[in-house]
Amino acid sequence: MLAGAGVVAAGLLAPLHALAATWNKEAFGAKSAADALKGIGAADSAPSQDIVIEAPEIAENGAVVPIEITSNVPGTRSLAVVVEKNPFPLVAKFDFQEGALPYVKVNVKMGETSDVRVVADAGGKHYSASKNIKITIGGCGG
Amino acid sequence: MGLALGASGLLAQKSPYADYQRMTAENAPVELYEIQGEEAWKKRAGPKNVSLEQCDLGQGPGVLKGAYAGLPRYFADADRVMDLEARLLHCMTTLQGRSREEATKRVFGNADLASEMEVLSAYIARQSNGMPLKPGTSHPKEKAAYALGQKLFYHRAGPWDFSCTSCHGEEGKRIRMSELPPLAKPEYARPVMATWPAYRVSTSSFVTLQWRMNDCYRQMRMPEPNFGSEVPAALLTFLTVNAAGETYRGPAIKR
Amino acid sequence: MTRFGLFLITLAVATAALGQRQPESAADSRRIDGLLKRDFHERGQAKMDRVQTDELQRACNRYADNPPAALAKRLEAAQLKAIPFPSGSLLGSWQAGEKIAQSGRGMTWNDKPGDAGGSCYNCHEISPKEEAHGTIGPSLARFGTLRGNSAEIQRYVYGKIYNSKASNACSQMPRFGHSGTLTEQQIKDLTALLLDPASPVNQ
Amino acid sequence: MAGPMKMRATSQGGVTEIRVLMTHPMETGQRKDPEGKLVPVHFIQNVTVKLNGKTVVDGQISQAVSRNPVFTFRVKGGAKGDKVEVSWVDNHGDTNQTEAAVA
Repeated sequence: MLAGAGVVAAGLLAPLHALAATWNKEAFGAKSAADALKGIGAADSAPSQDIVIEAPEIAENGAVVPIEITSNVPGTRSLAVVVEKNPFPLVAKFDFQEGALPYVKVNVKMGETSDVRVVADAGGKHYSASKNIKITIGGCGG
Repeated sequence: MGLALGASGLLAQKSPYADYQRMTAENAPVELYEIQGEEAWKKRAGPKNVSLEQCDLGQGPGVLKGAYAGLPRYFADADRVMDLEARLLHCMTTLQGRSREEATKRVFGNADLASEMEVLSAYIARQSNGMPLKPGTSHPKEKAAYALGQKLFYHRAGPWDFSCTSCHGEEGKRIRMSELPPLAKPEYARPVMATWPAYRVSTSSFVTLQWRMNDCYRQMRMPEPNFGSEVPAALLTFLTVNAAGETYRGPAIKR
Repeated sequence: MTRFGLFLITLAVATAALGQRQPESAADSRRIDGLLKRDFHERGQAKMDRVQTDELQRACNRYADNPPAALAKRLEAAQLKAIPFPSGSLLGSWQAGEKIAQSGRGMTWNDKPGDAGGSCYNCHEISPKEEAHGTIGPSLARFGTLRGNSAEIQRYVYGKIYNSKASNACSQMPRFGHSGTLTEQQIKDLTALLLDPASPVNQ
Repeated sequence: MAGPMKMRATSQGGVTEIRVLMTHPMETGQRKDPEGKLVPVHFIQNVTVKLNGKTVVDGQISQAVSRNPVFTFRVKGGAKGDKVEVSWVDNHGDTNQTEAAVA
């Protein structure tokens, strides 16, 4: 009815996307968490308490799972989000620069109960933390 | 559907999903529907080619502030109690001259495309955020609507002998993993009625109270209620008056 | 004291009574049946005859789900008499029963006639493997282990699923056979799910 | 085809919080339409956030981000009136972008 209307675009902006990092096809196509992390050069990472994952312990539906990530590891330049049990575990990777804080809040999809792992890259070394989120199927199927 | 700390300070039973609902509500794309709703409110339509901006939702023609929090209520021009969507339909047929058939052709949308009623509900409900629910209770027809809604809530019919209380009847009881609140009790009705209409996470679509009445009767294995008719308006009067006084904090999220 | 504050107080006082169930008189029943006829329309297999209440529903509405004992007995007996018990074993396949118990489909306007499950897990704990079960009905865990699977208990379970109102006039459990939702074979499969020693319910 | 996109940037205590909502189906390629046909994979791949013309967040995302994505980012600095621009590109090459002044 109204899709397509109201594109909130102001003026003709330089094509921003031309400057973006190329989409890491290999890492996002990986079917295991290990391969996905290898694909972003984070094959091994040290566990760290300084990565805070704010997320519900149990979600009423796996289509929308809110996750808030803060890295207190000094010098964090990027954060990657991996849902171990998803068909394609790598969910997102954010590079931060020019004053951006290593923080992101986003809703992710989870196929089933799984660990959610966050990997931070600080000065070329990788640190990670993870949190288990239980997915239940609500509703009566009627 | 979890229970949140009602505005009345009553610490309702904390559902295991309370954190999920709080975080999801803070992070739901509801404003995308409000933007489309503002456009729909201002868009000329129908044979009379006028917008809905002169529609009187109970606070005066075109007044949006607090209008949703004051519904359902009695409207003299239609001589009946109306909830938001029934009232919008009234304005579409009177102000815009649209046929009831055209205006109700697609009242429930989907994830790809919300319906006009859904985006209007999102935009209008936002204008009552933070205000106490204050549905009409003084007019005789408002009292009658409440009483009828109450009887309908307990009325068992259909092939499975269900009433609303078959699922919304007992505290602490679950259907599968969902704890459906006993909505006849004010402390349970408050957090529910304060958060409709809403973005439904399981279908990534925006849903309204007419849809909720429609889908409940579908799951009661009953025939389909006429959109905006008196039976759903009576039920919505019953539920909203039970929740009266609660601070409206929608549009929010539902499972 | 603002007018709205006053409104809240009168409301708070009234909330104790607010929302409480009131019996539905015969006049109410007639009026509501009429309103539902006026404000509903058929859709798919959900035809308009469904809004018309039957004698049992009217009694449960009239007496807020606990009719006087004599009336309850009469209603239960009438429902029991109408159950067509098949002869011989009432145990079907528990594997098929598990699927039927899991399915919440059936009888809605977007279901195809004949495509129905029992919605059992919506209200009951049944097999220990299923965590996402409801708690509105009693737990049926280890039902066969506790009660065996004699012809008599098979008949009780079959009858309960076919028409729960034959043993409890205003039970919240639908009359799955009486309403035409489940077939004789489906009810036998569910009976097996509860009583067959090999069923996960009885491990 | 892009539906609405909304962004709000607010600065407080020297940190600018950028909240952006995007209309996008984020199709995984696993979902069936009402007729039972698989809906082809279709999702945003790059999200770019700029403050005063400089890229501050360069995001690569996948179909595992929920439909109608909502992101919140935080940037040190950024004062009232500064310009924030957010844009996305999806795997079909469609794009959308919006900009706003820091409130």
